[in-house]
Amino acid sequence: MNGNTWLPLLVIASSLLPGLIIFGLAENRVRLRIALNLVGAIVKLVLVGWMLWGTSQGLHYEMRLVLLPGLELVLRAGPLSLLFVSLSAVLWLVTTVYAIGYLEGSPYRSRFFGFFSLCVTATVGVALAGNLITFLVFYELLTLATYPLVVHRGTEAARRAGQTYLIYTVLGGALLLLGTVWLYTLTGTLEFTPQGFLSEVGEEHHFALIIIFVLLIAGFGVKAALVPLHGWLPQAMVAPAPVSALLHAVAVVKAGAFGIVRVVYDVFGMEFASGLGVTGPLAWLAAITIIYGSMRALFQDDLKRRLAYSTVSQVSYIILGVAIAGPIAAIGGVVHLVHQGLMKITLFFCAGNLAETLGIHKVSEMNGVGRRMPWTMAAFTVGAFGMIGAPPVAGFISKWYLGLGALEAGQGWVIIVLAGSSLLNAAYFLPILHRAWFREPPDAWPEEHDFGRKETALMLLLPPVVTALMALAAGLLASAPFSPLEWAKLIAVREFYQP
Amino acid sequence: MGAEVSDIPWGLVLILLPLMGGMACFLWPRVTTMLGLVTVFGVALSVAGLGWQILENGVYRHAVGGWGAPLGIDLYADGLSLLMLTATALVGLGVSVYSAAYFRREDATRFWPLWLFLLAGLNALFLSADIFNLYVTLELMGLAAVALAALTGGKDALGGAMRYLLAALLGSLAYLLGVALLYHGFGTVDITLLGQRVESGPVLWAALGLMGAGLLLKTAVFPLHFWLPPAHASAPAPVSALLSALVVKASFYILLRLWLSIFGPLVGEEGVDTLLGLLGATAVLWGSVQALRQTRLKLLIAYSTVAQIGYLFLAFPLAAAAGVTAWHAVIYLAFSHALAKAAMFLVAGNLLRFGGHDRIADLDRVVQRLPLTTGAFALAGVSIMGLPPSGGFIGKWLLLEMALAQGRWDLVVVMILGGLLAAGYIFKVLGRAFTQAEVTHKSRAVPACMEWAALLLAIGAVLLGFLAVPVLSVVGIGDPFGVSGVRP
Amino acid sequence: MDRNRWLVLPLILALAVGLGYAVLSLPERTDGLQKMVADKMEVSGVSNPVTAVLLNFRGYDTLLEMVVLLLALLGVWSLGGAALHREAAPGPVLDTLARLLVPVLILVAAYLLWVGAHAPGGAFQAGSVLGAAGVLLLLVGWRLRPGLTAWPLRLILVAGPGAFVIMAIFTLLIERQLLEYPPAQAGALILLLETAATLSIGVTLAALFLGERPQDKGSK
Amino acid sequence: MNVDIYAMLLLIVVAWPLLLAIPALHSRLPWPHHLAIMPAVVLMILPGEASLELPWLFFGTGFAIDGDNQWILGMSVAIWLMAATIAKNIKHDFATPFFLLTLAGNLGVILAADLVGFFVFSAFMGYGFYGLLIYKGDAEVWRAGRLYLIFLVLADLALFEALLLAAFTMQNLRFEEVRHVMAEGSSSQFYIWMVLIGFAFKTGIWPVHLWLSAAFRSVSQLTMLLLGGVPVTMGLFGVVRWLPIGEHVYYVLGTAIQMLGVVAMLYVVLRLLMPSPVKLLPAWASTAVSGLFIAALGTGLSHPVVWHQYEHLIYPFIAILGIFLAVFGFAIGRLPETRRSPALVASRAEAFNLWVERWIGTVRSWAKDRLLGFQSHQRASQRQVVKQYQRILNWQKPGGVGVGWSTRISLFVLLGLALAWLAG
Amino acid sequence: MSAAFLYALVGMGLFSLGVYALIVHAHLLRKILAINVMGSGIFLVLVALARRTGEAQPDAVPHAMVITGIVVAISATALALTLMLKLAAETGCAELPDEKRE
Repeated sequence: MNGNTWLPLLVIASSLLPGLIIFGLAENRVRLRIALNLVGAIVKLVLVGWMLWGTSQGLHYEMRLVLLPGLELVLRAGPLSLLFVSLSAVLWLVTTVYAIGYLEGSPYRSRFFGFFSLCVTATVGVALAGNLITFLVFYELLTLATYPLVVHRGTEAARRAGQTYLIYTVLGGALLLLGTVWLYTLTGTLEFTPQGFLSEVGEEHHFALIIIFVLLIAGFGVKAALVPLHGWLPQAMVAPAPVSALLHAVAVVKAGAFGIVRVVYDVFGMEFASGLGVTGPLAWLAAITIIYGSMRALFQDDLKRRLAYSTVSQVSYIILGVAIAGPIAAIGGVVHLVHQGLMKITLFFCAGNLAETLGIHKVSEMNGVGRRMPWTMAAFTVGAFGMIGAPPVAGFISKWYLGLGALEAGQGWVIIVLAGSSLLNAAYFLPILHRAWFREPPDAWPEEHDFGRKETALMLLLPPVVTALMALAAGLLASAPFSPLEWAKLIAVREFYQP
Repeated sequence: MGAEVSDIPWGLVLILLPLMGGMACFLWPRVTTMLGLVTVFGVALSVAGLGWQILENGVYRHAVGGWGAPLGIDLYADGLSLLMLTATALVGLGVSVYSAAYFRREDATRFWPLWLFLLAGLNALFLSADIFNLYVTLELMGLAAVALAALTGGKDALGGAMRYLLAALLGSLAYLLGVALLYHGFGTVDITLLGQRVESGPVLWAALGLMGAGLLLKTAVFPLHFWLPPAHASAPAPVSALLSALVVKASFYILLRLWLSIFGPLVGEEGVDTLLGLLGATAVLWGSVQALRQTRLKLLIAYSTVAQIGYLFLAFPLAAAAGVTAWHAVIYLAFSHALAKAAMFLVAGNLLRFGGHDRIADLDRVVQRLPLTTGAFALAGVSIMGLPPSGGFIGKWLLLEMALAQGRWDLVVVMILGGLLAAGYIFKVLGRAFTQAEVTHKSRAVPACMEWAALLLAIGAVLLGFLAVPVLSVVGIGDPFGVSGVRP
Repeated sequence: MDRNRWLVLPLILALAVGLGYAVLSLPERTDGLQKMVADKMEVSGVSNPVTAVLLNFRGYDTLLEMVVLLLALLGVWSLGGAALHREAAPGPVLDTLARLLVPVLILVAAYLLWVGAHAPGGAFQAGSVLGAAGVLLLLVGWRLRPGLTAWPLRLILVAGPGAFVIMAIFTLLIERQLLEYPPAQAGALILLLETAATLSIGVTLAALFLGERPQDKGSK
Repeated sequence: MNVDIYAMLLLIVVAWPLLLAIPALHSRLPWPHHLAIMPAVVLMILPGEASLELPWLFFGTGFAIDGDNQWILGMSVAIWLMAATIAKNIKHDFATPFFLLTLAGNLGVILAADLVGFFVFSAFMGYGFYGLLIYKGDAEVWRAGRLYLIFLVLADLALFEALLLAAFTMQNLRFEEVRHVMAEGSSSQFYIWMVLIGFAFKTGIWPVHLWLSAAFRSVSQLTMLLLGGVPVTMGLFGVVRWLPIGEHVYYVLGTAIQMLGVVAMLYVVLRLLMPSPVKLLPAWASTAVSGLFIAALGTGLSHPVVWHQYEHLIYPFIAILGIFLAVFGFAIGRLPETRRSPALVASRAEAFNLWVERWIGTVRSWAKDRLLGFQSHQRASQRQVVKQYQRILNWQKPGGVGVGWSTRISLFVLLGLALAWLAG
Repeated sequence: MSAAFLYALVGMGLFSLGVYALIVHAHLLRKILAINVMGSGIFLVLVALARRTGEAQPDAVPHAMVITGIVVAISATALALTLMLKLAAETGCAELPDEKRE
């Protein structure tokens, strides 16, 4: 049954239009800008909710626009799309609130929020893309929309980081384009199909398909920060905290990981990809990234850089889950898409709060900060435990399914990787927690701002607490209906068991 | 009334109107801007009228003087011509609106007649079906362009214009000698008739050598691009826009027409088209690298033109097997490049006016104050880089698709590299937009219409990405690529 | 430079040889369009085939060509002229010569214009002679009266291409075909066009020689 | 209805202290520590068995109370009541949440009906206990805490592996079934090892008892009390619950474990022969007891029949052991400060810790050197390449100046010739 | 070989000579002259080959073309000369900037 054709487009427009209007706003129209942002975010949430409900009722939302004969822009709301769309919509709202609080009184806010909205638009577009070309379109838009956010501060370091970011992503985009076009010349279609659309391709092209796979993965791997394509991510930390949060939790990094999920499931198809023998190396690559990222995180004193390397490591959980080639691992990978988002955004919010309230940027400055900002650090603690994979936070659920999936697929080595990563995660998160809660606070913080009786501004405090609660809920209530886990199961069923 | 509107010979209006406008501007310099604007709007309307006629009745042909080829001259417009005319009209409109604010009184009286004659030359060129007549239009266009390029005066502009003039004359003389050979060899100068009569032989080869080299020189293909950057960089901004967007495309159009109707079907296997492809590939790489190395914005944009022209030639080696699609790609690239590049030069003009210089390293003080202008540059850049969903993307997608389907990895690599380098030089400029720096010097206000003209052109270049299906179906009217679409 | 010369020479020789080869490969005997021109001479309105081709069969080229000439002048003027002419007083010989020659030249031009209809000659030849007269006048220091430099001069300069364009529109309205003269009036119309063209060409050439734009009354 | 309320009580027992752990709540209540234990006390007092299924929690889990864990619950309630009384007297408000967290974890572990629940609440308990362990921090305590944390993480990892293995083998992770199914499973040996290692780390069984002895050396009365009563007993409890004892004969494995237990006890005896500080006595006691316990387990594994004879005694044994260790620890903790400094042991433990730290530091600096050195080398070579490239490019200067006009026209002619030649 | 071809060959020679001169001479006036020589060569080719009709009347169309060509050449030359003069006035040297280096 077909639902409203325009709904996917409306979901995209709900952030695009406010963004475009905001670009035109004068710097001092603060109220209007906030209103636009929030209305956009709430409308998007409502629309996504509508779409979720409709899809669960069996409605089918799809929109098509012909680009070239045989080449269409397609927006479609499937289970996988909805998972990512919901994540983006929810986190956008939260991040918007946070960003409003964070950027109060700083210059160039119109520009910031404009690109911010564009960034979300692109992410939602990536999520809803119904074929590879649409994905590519929004993926590139994402590159362009994020760049101004990375360099927003305008310092020399920001400019350099922006440059690095661009070099990586533009290169990745080029590889992606190449792979896409090549694929198109072989198949004549790019439509995402459960279990892939390549089974018709003849034997003689299999080598080409392997190269295409490598190209596509490399293209997406840049944003997903797969080693050795991760170099831009830690540098991009010069951006303001809401950007880092969005960059790492939802938009950029996830778009890359999501792309890999799409490639493996809906382009190649799990079965076909395993037949080609490409998932094994992918799993290894993901494993290396997981360990490497954690190792590097261990040695960072800068809090945000530590978190960034942690992202490098964690995002590859998703890829690992996808590459293990089994339904249960797939659940783990896909659900981690959401879980990691919730947990990492919490961590970045908290890092932003520390920087904004107390001027703390380094781990070594965090002594006793838990007593000064208990709520922030409580949220941080939840996030950190989630990253370690300790119950009951959401990360535990992901790790559980990944491990189980690895056992099921007969790839025991993955367990060792997971264990090693958890260990390393503990090694770089627990000392932070220890410092924050048990060390004596210093006499003076590096740069303290006064917020009266509260530990920090409410707009800054609420978002991390909310996301931390969500991360907790996603773990505790994993088996409740509409939980991320349940969606992930649905997706895995569609990929593995439907005829 | 409707019938009468459809009876108006819009194609002829397209030529006569700007001629009259130009002369009127010459006669009444006091109202020159208004006359110019009215004329350009009229031309745009006429293109719409012609387009409507072509859509309704198919190919447009007009035998001047009623004689008909080969004795007389035929005007001819198919989908290809229509597209080029549309590009001319759109860019012309944008540039005209911009120029109305850009030029002050004295300069305006010099600019407008020259520009209207240039417009007449362009329209006549795209409508012509006669190689000698094409020569005349080529000269009309060339002289107007040189005069426009020299408009700012000063050492750089004059030197650039001089170089441009010599190159243009050399090119058109070579072309004319080719025309002479073809006429004496086959007894006609009408393209269609020539296409039927020509046969392979020394005359054809020599003609191809002469006309090809001449037109390549005028199109500024590597290594014959040397005249372009100085001329385009030192001209006033709207003029640079016109030169880069339209004038260069006009000679390419002639080359394409000749190739499609006369030379393409007859030349030997994989010789000339390989050479052209090679030149194109080198141009893409060389132009992009040079653009990346420039320290001044206008030179950067000019070298980018060199690179983008290279893309147009990548289609030649692909066309033999891919046929119409290759030409579709080329046309699309040319169209979107026209819009995007015009926008870029207008942006450069805005920045120059605002900051008084176009040194890229010092642009940060300027760029932030002109968000619309910066936006225009970014959007145009999207198309130049070939990022989706712009017009440039469609063109590059088609080219890439064909190159991959034919296993032409060399071309694939060139295209990808070209795109990357393009991103490099675009962001070299855009990266300055976010550096925070104080405005330390006096700046001149930029009128809103100058900013919007640039922005609208850039938006047009991006929107083209969504219009591929209708545009390409229009291009196909009259089957312009039919003759040598597929080598027999 | 010298070194280059020897490198270039073989290249040019190759070019010349190639071009020569191409010329020699042309057919020994061909009619071109001559037969067709001859066939249509009666309806062309003139009896000189070159004039017929120029102003009737390929009149459109000529229209554009007049524009090119005007454009060149515009270009020269927009450059602001080089003003390198020295305003020295001409010697008495030149002065006298000019006084004698100019009327003769004008007469010759008129003749050439008239004879162009049936024998070699025509607007361009006449215009060139007229231009020569203008150059001569300029050399002896004659200048237009300031009152004439603005509108009247421009009008004459535009007369040639303007006449063509008006004729084009006129024929378009009458015959629905660009520059298709009604056969009966063709001769007269062509003569009219040629007269305007001659005038324009002559003045334009002289103006090109002068280089700079004559000072208008109004502007400085 | 009644049964339902009783079952709901199970949930409340666990959830109530968790809820109270929020500072904003417990800081406003009088006697928060005691209040938190109240539901558990009620559960103790009310007789009967009950179970509660919670399908939405994690992957579906549940709580249950039966004869087995009632013993343990009783012991824990007693210990925690004692601890609460102590805690009330010491004013360390930020220790309270940790107290409550640990309490909730402990109760959850006891009541959990399956492996997942056990694992989750043991994590609560473990990390919460870290806070209790070091809240009165000096450098020595922190070192102990760090060791504890490392062992805790390792333990959780091992248990997680075991858990995965169990989940992979069977659908339902209830204890009664785990025992049967895991015994049948092909990877039961691995599972048993993982469980043993996990709980050994958690409990501080020899030879991984380091954190325990370090912890006992230096902490407060409250911690001394809980150290005996909570981690050790819960570890032993867990081993019994998780291991498939008494189902199969694991002769080699069982014997090895037996030996391990014996060696542990011998080790304690040896240590006690040396001059040992009084403060460490509870640590040696618990090591010895756990050694004994391990030996018993080994016996159970190798001789299931013997196990079945004593099985019913195991929970009361743990309960009594817990009470004993708690009281012992508490008593020792009350001894005067002067009798606490065990010079010999302290120096040894310190030396070991220093050694560990130095080793980690060395690896770290080595890695840093290698990585950074490699990077800077790479950058230098990149610069070289760029320079060369620039040199190549310099044959044409920007702006088109550099190559003469003549060259270009020559190129033009050449191109024309090439076109003509190629066409021919 | 008829006279027509002889003249045409001369025309081609002139064209080549013009190209040569364009290459080797730096002075702009010479370059402009070279262009004119090239143009004359082309006109010669056009007119000469028009003689191949074998009748009294040569082909009229190339003649007309030549007239058009001449007018265009005049226009271009005029513009070029003015440009050259302006450039010379501006730089003091009637050569292209890059040419002076050689």
